[in-house]
Amino acid sequence: MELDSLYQEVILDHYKHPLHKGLSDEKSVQVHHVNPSCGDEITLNLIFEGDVVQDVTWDGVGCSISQASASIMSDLVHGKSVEQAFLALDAFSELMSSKGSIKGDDAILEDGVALAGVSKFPARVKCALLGWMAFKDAALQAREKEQK
Amino acid sequence: MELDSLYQEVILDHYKHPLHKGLSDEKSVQVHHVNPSCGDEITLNLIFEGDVVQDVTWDGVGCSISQASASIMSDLVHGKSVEQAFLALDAFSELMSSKGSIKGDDAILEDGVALAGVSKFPARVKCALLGWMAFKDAALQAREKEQK
Amino acid sequence: MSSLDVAAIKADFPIFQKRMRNDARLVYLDSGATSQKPAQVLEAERFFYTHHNAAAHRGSHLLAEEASTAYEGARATIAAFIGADSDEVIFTKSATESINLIAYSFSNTQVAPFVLTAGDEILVSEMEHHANLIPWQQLAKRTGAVIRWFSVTADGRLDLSNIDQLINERTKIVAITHQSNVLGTIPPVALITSKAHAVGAIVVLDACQSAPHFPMNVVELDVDFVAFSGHKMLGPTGVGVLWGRASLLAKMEPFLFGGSMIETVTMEGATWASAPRKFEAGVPNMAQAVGLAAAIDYLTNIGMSKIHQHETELTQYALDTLQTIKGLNIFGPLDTIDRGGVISFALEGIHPHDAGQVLDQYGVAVRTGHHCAWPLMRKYGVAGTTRASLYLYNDRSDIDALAEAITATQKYFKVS
Amino acid sequence: MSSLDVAAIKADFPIFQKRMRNDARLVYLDSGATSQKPAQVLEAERFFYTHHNAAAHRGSHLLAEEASTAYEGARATIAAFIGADSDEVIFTKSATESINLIAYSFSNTQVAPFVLTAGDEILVSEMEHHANLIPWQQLAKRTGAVIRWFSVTADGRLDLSNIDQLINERTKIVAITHQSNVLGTIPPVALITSKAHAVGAIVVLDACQSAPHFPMNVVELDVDFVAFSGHKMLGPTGVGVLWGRASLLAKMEPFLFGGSMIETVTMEGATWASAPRKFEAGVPNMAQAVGLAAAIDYLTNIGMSKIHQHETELTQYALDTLQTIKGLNIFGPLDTIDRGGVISFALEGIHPHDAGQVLDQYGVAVRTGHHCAWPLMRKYGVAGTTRASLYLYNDRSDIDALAEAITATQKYFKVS
Ligand SMILES: Cc1ncc(COP(=O)(O)O)c(C=O)c1O
Ligand SMILES: Cc1ncc(COP(=O)(O)O)c(C=O)c1O
Repeated sequence: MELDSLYQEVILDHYKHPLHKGLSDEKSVQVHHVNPSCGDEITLNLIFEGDVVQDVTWDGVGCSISQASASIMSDLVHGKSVEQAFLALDAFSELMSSKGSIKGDDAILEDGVALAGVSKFPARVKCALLGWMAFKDAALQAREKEQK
Repeated sequence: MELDSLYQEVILDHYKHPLHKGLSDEKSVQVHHVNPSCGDEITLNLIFEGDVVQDVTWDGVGCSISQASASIMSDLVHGKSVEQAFLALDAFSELMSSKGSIKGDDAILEDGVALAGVSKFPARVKCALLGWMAFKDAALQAREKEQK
Repeated sequence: MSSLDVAAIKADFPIFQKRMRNDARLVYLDSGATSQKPAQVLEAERFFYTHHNAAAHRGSHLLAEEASTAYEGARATIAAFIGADSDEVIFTKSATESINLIAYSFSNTQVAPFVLTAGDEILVSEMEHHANLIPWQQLAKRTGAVIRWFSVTADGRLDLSNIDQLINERTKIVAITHQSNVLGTIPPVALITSKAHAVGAIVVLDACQSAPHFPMNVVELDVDFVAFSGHKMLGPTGVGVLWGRASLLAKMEPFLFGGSMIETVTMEGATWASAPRKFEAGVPNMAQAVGLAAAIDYLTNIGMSKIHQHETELTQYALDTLQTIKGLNIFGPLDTIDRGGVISFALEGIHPHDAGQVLDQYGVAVRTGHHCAWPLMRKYGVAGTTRASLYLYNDRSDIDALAEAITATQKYFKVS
Repeated sequence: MSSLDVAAIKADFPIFQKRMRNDARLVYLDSGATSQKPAQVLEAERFFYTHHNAAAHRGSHLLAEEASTAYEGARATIAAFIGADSDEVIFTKSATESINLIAYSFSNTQVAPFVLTAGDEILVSEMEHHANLIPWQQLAKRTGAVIRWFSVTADGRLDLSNIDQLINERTKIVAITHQSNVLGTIPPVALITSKAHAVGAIVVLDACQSAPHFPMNVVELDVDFVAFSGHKMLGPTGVGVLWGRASLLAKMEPFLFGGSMIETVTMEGATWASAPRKFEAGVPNMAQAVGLAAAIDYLTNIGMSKIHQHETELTQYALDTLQTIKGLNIFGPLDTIDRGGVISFALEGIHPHDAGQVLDQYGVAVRTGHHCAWPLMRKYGVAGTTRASLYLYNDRSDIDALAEAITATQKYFKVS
């Protein structure tokens, strides 16, 4: 079934056992993002040290795609420099807008390539991007803070 | 040509030689009406004595139908009681909404029956009614004034 | 046994010939969002364009005359459908515009009952669609008025326990839905209206989910304004209706300004035509009005009472069927008393968005999410629901298909 | 020789098969009011309804996905047509709504450059359509701002002699037509815009009569807002466009409130989605947007430059032809420099309404009256004009038919 390309086993695993879910007490920045068309929400805590993502934790409600994607993202950026994290973010955005034409580089995206199938379901792309956009927002805010 | 039912000789005569056109100095009531869709305008002076239309004069710009109709109306109501004038007005309104199905009673409407053809051209009905509606408005205002 | 010949009706709707994913047939259970269109409506629009297209009320030529006649004829059809006078029927682009029109006209008009001052109250309910909530929040913001609301009970009814506090001498507007687009609940409009009128408040009825589904008469309803959308009642997109009581429309200032709504214009100012014209600035959505009239003809040919009866029977069947599914919980009334054919539910362990996605694989089209009624979602503590909404072209086979697909969804996500 | 194959074009428009009064062919010279529609546009609308109809952005099922793709695809088509980004293109119901949207957003927005205070100036011209005049009068009324205007010269051009007084540091908005719908005049938009921007004013361009007729690029124009209607450019009724500079749209508060324009909603308040979504409340006019995109595809397939060239040649021919008629006086420029295919004229001794009526007997459809530009009529001291307006489906035979019918009209009323 076409559906299996969307709901890969990896995704359902992350959905049932999300990584880094549950907000840390400390944070450099906290952001709250919603998906206005379906009501899904995510709160994300980012801890920065120098230029390195020390920790990302999150909480929220959402569908399997948005939850799994947030889980994968938070694990992926953990311990990376902002530059590296943004490279992954760009790769993931490209994958999501590919309409199924590319597979994604698993050296960069790791479990994230399991979400490749989402790009064939335009209405779900926003679900997959929710956590990533929250991270992006948080990272930009954190950087701005530091420069002040 | 279908058109001849609209532009009867009588109408073109009234258009070229309108009756009671040119405003009287005195008046019981003056009203100004416009046809917002084409910009035609009429100003109408009414002189009432008791319950009788002593004089109706008018001025304005408009197409042959509106000018002829105002001319016919002003001549028709002249010297009539309000009751009689309103009877004619009702008969004329009925004629205008008849879509060509009736001819109009020339005992009541006199030259007004020449406008029967207008009712087949819905966009022109408003032209034919402009003067009559101005008269109606003026008569109602005059009556109200008297009752005060 | 249904009172409608659904097979014959379905044959009028070309979209049902389309094959969905996996070659499934279309099981369309999303009429609450928008309805499908019969060929008769598409043909009426096309005929307008190919035979009468011109700017209504703006020319003396034959096409302009015919366009005007078609457009005003559409108005008369809609007026008859709701028991109104033609001059009380205003064409808008949508119910959303209709409601915004009233809210802005309140700001623009300086005579009673349109003047709101600080401390005045606008009463809505917790089950309103955003379209019947945010325009009032904004009006409140502009005027200093306060938004108050009826709560919703656990079983999806309006909580009327504090109605006499909620409707008081400060209440100026009561804006209420005629049927919830999430729960199917039909609030007690007559009761609310009589109490509102007793304190001099204006009653605005959001009839988006009622006008398509059961007979409606504005005189019997006795409310002051009614708003609904064409696209939810077999009509084209891009057309809505606002009905208003003539005496109020006469006092109300316009909302949109431009051509065709004026009496006279100078560089410094303008005066207005009378209703409904003064509320319809610009070249109107003529083809859509004509299409909506064709939709209404289609509905009245079948009969609104029969449609209502059909939907009530089908709703009961759906409620019964869905309740046999383990792990499925229905939001809202479980009977068909004061309730229409909109059924929201949750599947334990499955997010609505995921449920909708799997249902789609079986050709079952439902809506998932907050349904533009976010406060109601918060009330129930959920991010969204899955919603099946019924119309005249649905029958038991559609409900059965829904139930089967739900079971398959539960299997897919291994929650059963 | 025309650069367009008008016969082939005409064959695309089903309405030209219709017979008019007295079995005359349709000589349609009223495209300035609304254009006719090619079969391609009607088919695109129909295809949307029969294959993709669902509420865009509101469901996870296949039809909703397809409806969203179709609707957003239409936005991209329109954006490309005017050289804009998709996110800067807002679908409205009409140019009238587009302009009102800006005017109301000025009232709703509390940050510069949207704040108007008493004594601020809004500059328009004496040749504006009511749609680009009355919304500004009303905004002025709400804020205490003052309306000022460019006069029109006897030969139908903007009087620029006092431009440096008119555009001054109090000027906050300059709202100007891209082409007069009465005279055909094209004002010097580049000059006006550069002077307006020099004082920090916002420039709103009414492109109703330009977007359908010549190539347009919002980056080159350098204005801040552009409004136009679909129905005047081969598209359906009930759809208009507002283009706005992204940086301004980002700051602007919404106009209509309801579903799909929100970010979050509680009973007490709401926050907004980003542009263009925040300006499109409610289920959108999807089929009309799709139809408009098909119209634009049709126009660009032919080529806007070729259309413009064709119309310019035809306008010259019409000006030449009409000037040979005794007792006919043209309002506006007599050459085709900075002038489009809209020709207003008076016939001595014949009221425009009567002229239009007789022309109609010959199948010649023109518009008569004030053309929603009443102040301009006052300027010329007339109650109205007779107006012929051209488009890509017109050719010399239409002009000849007009001229013959005019002569017949003069005979009928015995003025020649
Ligand atoms: C110059 C101009 N501006 C604005 C409008 C208003 O357009 P619409 O009526 O489609 O909103 C028109 C057409 O009527 C026009 O010609
Ligand atoms: C109850 C209710 N009110 C208002 C609306 C708004 O209607 P539209 O989006 O057609 O303007 C809807 C539908 O979306 C609705 O269901």
